[in-house]
Amino acid sequence: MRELSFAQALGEALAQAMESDPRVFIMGEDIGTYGGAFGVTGDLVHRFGEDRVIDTPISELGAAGAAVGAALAGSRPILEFQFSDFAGLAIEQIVNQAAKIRFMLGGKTSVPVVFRMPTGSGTGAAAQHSQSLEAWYGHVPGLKVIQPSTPYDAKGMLLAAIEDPDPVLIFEHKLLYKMKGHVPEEQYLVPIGKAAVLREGKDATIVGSAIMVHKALEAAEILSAEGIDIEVIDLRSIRPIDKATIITSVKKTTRLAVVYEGVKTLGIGAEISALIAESEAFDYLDAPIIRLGGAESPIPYSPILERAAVPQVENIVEALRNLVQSRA
Amino acid sequence: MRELSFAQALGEALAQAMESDPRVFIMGEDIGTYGGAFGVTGDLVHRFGEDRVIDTPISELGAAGAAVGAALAGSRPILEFQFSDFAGLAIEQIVNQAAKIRFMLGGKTSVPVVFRMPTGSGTGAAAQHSQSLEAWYGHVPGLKVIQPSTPYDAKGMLLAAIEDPDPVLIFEHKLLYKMKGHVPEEQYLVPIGKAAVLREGKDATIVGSAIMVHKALEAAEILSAEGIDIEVIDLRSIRPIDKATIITSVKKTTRLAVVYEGVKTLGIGAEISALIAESEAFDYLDAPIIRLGGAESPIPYSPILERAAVPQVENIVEALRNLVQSRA
Amino acid sequence: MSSPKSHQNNLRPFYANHSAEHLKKALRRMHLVRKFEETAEDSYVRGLTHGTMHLSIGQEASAIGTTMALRKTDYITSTHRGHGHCIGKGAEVKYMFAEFFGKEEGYCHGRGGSMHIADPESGNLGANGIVGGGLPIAVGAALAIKQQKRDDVAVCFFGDGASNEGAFHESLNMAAIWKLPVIFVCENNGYGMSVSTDRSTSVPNVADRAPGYNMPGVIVDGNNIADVVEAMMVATARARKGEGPTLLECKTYRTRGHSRSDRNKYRSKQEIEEWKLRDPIPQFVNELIAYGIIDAAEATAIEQSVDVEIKAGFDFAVAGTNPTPDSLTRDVYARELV
Amino acid sequence: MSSPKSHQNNLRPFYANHSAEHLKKALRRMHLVRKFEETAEDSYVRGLTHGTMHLSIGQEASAIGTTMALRKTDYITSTHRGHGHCIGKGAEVKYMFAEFFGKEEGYCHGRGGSMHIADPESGNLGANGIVGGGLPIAVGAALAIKQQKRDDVAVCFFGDGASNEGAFHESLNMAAIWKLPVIFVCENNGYGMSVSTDRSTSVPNVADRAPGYNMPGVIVDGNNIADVVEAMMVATARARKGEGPTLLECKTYRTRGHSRSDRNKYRSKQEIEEWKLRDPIPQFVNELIAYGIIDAAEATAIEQSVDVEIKAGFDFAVAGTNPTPDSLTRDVYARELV
Ligand SMILES: Cc1ncc(C[n+]2csc(CCOP(=O)(O)OP(=O)(O)O)c2C)c(N)n1
Ligand SMILES: Cc1ncc(C[n+]2csc(CCOP(=O)(O)OP(=O)(O)O)c2C)c(N)n1
Ligand SMILES: [Mg+2]
Ligand SMILES: [Mg+2]
Repeated sequence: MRELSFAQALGEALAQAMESDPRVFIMGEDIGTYGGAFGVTGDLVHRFGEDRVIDTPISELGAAGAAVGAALAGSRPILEFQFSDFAGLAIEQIVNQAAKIRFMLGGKTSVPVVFRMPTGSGTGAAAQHSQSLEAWYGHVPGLKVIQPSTPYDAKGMLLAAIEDPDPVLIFEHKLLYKMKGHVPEEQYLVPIGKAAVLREGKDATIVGSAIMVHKALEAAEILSAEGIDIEVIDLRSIRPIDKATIITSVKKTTRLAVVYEGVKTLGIGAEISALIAESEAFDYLDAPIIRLGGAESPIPYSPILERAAVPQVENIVEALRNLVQSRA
Repeated sequence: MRELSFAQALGEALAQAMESDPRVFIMGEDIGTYGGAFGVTGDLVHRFGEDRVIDTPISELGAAGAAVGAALAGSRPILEFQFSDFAGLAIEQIVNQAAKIRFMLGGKTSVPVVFRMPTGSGTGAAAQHSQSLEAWYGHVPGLKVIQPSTPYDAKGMLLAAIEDPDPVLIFEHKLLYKMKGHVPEEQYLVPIGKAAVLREGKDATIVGSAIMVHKALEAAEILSAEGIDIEVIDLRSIRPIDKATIITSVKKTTRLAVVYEGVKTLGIGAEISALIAESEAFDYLDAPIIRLGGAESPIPYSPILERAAVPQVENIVEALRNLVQSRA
Repeated sequence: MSSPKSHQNNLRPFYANHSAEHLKKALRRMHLVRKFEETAEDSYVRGLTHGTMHLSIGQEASAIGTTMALRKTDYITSTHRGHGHCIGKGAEVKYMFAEFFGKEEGYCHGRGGSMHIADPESGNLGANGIVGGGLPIAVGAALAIKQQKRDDVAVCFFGDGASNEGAFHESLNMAAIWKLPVIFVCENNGYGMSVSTDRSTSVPNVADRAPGYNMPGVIVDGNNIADVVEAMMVATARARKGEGPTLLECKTYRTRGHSRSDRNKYRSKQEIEEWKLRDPIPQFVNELIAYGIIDAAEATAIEQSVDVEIKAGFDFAVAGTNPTPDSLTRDVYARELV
Repeated sequence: MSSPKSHQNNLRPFYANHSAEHLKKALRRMHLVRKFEETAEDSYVRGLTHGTMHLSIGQEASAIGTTMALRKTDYITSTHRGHGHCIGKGAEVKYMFAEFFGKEEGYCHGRGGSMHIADPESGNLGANGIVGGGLPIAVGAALAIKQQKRDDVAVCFFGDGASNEGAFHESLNMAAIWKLPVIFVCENNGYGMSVSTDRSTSVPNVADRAPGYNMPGVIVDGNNIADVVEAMMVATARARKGEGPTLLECKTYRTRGHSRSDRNKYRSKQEIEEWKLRDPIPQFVNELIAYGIIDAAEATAIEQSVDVEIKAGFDFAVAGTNPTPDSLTRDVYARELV
């Protein structure tokens, strides 16, 4: 079984997409000779040349607009933001242009652009380099927003994003880049909009995404030793959200916890909780829906504080223990 | 009883703040001679001069950064975005700078800046001039986010925002600017972070904000004719959210509907629903928590479609009727 | 102007390089823009339409002159004041009116409205409600043109006010370092809404910023279509040859307010009147007559044929179909996933 | 340089206008910056700290020369490469080390770390993790200075790469039209991370863009502190007199990688070695000795006193207090509302 790191899986998706489709090209800051801040683009500039692997000036708004324009003119651009935090400078083009152009033109064009968004804390890079703002983009009709948690999904979801006719943002958690896992050599698509049940259980459901999926699985292992049987769902897609999979699970387990790194308030957990609270699964709930989200603060530099700012395995274990023990 | 329009109330707050505090000044596009796109700043430039009523170039990012810098240097800037949609160009300064500088500096400074955000649909201005993105900013620790629904609150909340030591975003729904109501002449503060129960009821609670508060009140009137008794809460503050007031109400009415104009998915209704679903009020709920939010599409130009894109009184009436009739 | 008849042999390039048909078509389009907007304005005033609208009345030479030099496969990115660009690139007024009236027959099926009317088929990548929004989009279109080894160009319209947006800076820099086939057309009408360029802009001319991007900066009388077209001929030739972008500044003026809510408090009646005397349409008509390309009768005939087209377009729009609420989310995604 | 001794009477302004004490303090601060960063780098390599770090080794003349011309009440906005600016504006290394080690004793109580170390007391409005983020903030600080009728200035540090951000354009334009007391100091070290200025920037010098904002654009040898200070003397005088902003470009070089993860694939060893020969610190030492302001012994003494301060600062930091998790949200709001 061939193993690749999450970063290598993304790089392979980019290479294969460029090989099989001449319209595809990538742009971003330091993605050429440097190989990308996180090494995703590696040596692609040597394989595909500077016309298809473009180092942009430090001009996020301009680069995003250029990607939108290239997509409108028949190319298939993939723009890497060095950190998703910097996409804020380009959000006008992502949200007011890419997401709306098709609609404003009555469906006569589409904007097949992919924005790559390195995300999350845990690297000691502090408040302006550690945010998880996927919830923002999930709030915007016209966009598709995905978040892989394994090397296998990283490749398949990025290829699906490149193949998709609409603008797609792929959130890549920085702590996952080095994670290794099985990745098939050939091209394959992991469909956008489908969650995955990674662990079956009957006592409670955890919905998580990106790095939190792995923490949830760890927590589930620990809890199973206590005889608590947790079902773990990898959300994978934030827009659209796979409502059906979550509802089915909650109807079975009757308890739900959502675990995410973004700030708790108005984060993705809010939407998942609300989806259940307004769904037919509501009647099956035997306990309040709990959310473990990021702290209500910017991400701090101090490792001690940084760790305290996002949910950790022990927090999940404790919260789920209480949730399951709470009265039926 | 003195009546002012919502826009006049805001203008009076600006004038009084500038009169009583020499540090206060306002900046924005066309707020001088033109008097502001929605007439809020009116003749202030003639009363306070061009040094305190500053027409900026069309440079949203620069203007927002200038406001942040002026606040750090001891002034009290108020920046008007002509439409809150354009704040996307400045979100880097609002979210990465204004919201985080105090934290990143260990609490040694603060950034007392106010961003005025004309918001919402209903004016036929289409997708790029009609958004309601308050949920985005509500997701950001370090910011305070408020949304008045009456001329009285508009003045009191803007004065509270100007007096507050932290960055505050005030979302002003464009359809409210012409609305008239009682506004005292003197300066007064409406505290940030407190919701208001505008109508007491026992059968169900509606939490709404801005224009939706008025639609909710209308719906409540119609429903009361049918013997359905609705409690209506004006959210007023999106960050922080007044959890206590909402929980108390839901424990009493056992049913909750959230009505908001922003896109339903990941909008403010998601957070309010999740707050209740994880709170002690959960056990009191006799029905699913319902959300009436904006459609999953950009705001269209056609008046017919534009009307269909946001909750209307009849939608609220019907939804609440079903909610109350749903099994106890 | 000394009687042109006298030197037919050394006619200026605009007249030397365009057939009478072509020149008449240009005049006709200027009338189309003018009358489209006058009619739109009138229906707004009569309460037949809602929303707002930005009229380019007085700026027609710039819109039609720049687009006259283009092919169908060339792209434009337009602005909130884009009716002229749209017609110049080949759109039909009937579908524009339909859009303006929010009908399914409109170019955007009623989703876009006045500020977003555009015909993608004709190479118009869209009007824009965001000042400066089209600048980097044009750069990207030019990047795609280059990657696809085409010799087309992308023309990017923007205003004097837009030149103070960061997007202007980032876009011109990228176009310059990558030698892209973009023509940045600044329609400088002296004001960004209510703020005059001397209050908002650190240099007297937007073109003065071109050296900062190592590209030619050209200033023309934007009310003189011949000047506009000749400058565009040079700029497009340069771009098609792969020699890079040009910044072309058309000095012009909008004789109407910025938008419907404008009370013109920031400028004098006199200034407006002076500019009305420099109306680009009569200027062009007189020149065409002076050059013997049309006579007064033909001038009238052209104008009348436009009146007919406008009337027909208006009627077409009024009779159009309203979108149904259930079609609201129809055009959000090219591939619906739920 | 021809022996300075010979013309003591027509000394260049830098030497003529600064006392020996002042000059020695400048040298001492250059050592402080260098040794602070070398020590920080070392502790990072030894795994004593986490995160990343951007070293300005090789750029000390620019950081110290620019800040030497400032008062305590003047402001600076700094960058991700800001240790030199921070020290130049008067910060103490012990609190900088403490921040670097994430301790409560640090300038930011451990919240900011290497990329955000700043001492607001000394007029440093903050380092910045966002390239170009400090540009408009400096403009705003200058606007406040003007409103408050002070004759202070705001110095805005940014890199060559940052000059391609829209924020650069918007900031210089605003500073120019409002004649604000800002000095835009571009520390041009030839690269924005891995991309050289000739690949990213449409003009050879960032200062070439100054005319587009109608302000003076000055280029100096950023490794020669005398050149830097003299240019700053002119720029600050101009600003304090209310004559407006200046764009000052200091040509320099970072001899270390961009950050910890840099493998220097984009530049040659030789280029790095050549620049090391132009190290600003020995240059300055030699000049001070040549001018007879210090002798070799004193030069060594200064360096040693810095070693002592660094060692003490390091020890202070290591012995510092770690923040407790419950203090996480302590510094988010000046007025907590829930
Ligand atoms: C980013 C952004 N800021 C502000 C506005 C509001 N606005 C619309 S047009 C306009 C003036 C634009 O001036 P200019 O670029 O000169 O174009 P003109 O209107 O003169 O044709 C303004 C401020 C907007 N639509 N988008
Ligand atoms: C808005 C933004 N874009 C990109 C980055 C990543 N980044 C950090 S420093 C840097 C290079 C900056 O180059 P320059 O302005 O020349 O400063 P230097 O590092 O050379 O001192 C980049 C791309 C960032 N921090 N912020
Ligand atoms: Mg203009
Ligand atoms: Mg640099």
